[in-house]
Amino acid sequence: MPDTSTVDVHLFAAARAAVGESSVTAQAGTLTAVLDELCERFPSFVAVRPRCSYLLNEIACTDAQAAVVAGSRIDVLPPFAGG
Amino acid sequence: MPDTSTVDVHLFAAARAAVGESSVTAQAGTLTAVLDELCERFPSFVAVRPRCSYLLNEIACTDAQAAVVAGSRIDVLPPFAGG
Amino acid sequence: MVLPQADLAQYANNGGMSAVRLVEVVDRPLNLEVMQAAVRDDRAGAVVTFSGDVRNHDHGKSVDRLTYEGHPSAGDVLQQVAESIAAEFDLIALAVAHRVGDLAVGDAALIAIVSSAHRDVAFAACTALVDRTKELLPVWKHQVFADGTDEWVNCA
Amino acid sequence: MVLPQADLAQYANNGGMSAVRLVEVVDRPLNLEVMQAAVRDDRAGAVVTFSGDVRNHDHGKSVDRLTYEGHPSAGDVLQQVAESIAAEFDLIALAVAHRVGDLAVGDAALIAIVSSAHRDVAFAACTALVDRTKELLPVWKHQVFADGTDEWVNCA
Repeated sequence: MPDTSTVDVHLFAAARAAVGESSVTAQAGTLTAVLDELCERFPSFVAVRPRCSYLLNEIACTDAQAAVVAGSRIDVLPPFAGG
Repeated sequence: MPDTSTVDVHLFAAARAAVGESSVTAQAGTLTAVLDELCERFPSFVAVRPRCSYLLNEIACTDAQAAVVAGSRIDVLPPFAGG
Repeated sequence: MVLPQADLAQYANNGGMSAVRLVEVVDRPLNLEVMQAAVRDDRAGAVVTFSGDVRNHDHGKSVDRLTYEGHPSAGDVLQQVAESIAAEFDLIALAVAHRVGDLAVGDAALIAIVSSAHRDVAFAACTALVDRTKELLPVWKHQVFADGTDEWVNCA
Repeated sequence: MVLPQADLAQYANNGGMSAVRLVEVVDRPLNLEVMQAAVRDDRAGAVVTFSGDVRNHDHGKSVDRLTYEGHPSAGDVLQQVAESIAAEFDLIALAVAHRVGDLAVGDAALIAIVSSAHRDVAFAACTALVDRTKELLPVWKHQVFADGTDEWVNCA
């Protein structure tokens, strides 16, 4: 059974490089609380965090206070650089 | 021996179609006199004449009174339509 | 993924038949000939093709190789971008592809092709297609330089 | 021929090494692959290609076939046009070709390719190359329509 108090955080590109993992679990809460937890656990993420955009359950989320309930998925997207 | 009192007129595209020949000879004189002669001999050229530009011995000539001496070459160029 | 929906909404302006012929985000070499064949149409008078290739230099440093990483939604986003361009411009056909994975210098990373009856529309649409793809496609570029250093582009 | 010298003088603005790789006015099918290969360069990040193809319609009428006729100076003029674009824009490579003779619907009449380190330059240069070629190249188009009528384009 999945842990019902946590969320899945998926990290890409420079964010994955900073954290050292492509996904981690964190405590449910608000978006900003989840990101604060990542910064505490992975100091290299501090520099990358302000450059990223975020998906909450596959939908763009720009509200730092958005509720991230248990079982949610967060995608951490550094600035795009295609083409 | 070439006729020493005439010029060669080379006709392209719609100008050639109007005259029915790709080159004709005309009397030396001025550019406008040469074109007047063509209009007289080839009435279909009257409609095409004002749309054309002209080369006199391979150099663009916009002066209707330019002298076209015997042995000269005139190119009659309808509006370009490349591409 | 619905990330770019809000961004894209401003562009859509008609409900005509879509000109979109081919859209892909793939982990293999892009095939220009196949894409140009996909847009062939006897109604088209002007075909404009953009190829974004891996350069051997960036910020004055020599590039050795690079890797593009795509978000799982990249294919869906590129489809949305393509449809938005097709809705905005009077096109006959459109094809767009982005490569991910490891690329070498000279390899094409992005190919965008549009055709129209007229060249001004084709140039404008191809420019917009490339600009919008670069703005919205969730893809990242990791460059390795000849001196051994590396960077995530736009994130240094 | 020196017809366009006066027109071209306004465009030339530097004496750098020319990016011009291939210029031709030919009475045979244009080969896009050969031209794209001619501009290949590891310094190029952006390649923009324009193909002007014979449409199956014009002024609402169905086009059956057409013929392009070139003045003997057309090759020299196209070379001058190419050099003027190469002098004006920061290009890596340029190739341009115009076909003359009999063409069928779908055949390419004009192919113009430029490459640059950056896409904005490549798009602007390719647009200018096509515009200037259409303005200055002494080439004429004779269209035959499905209804049996015909016209010299721009001279009706």
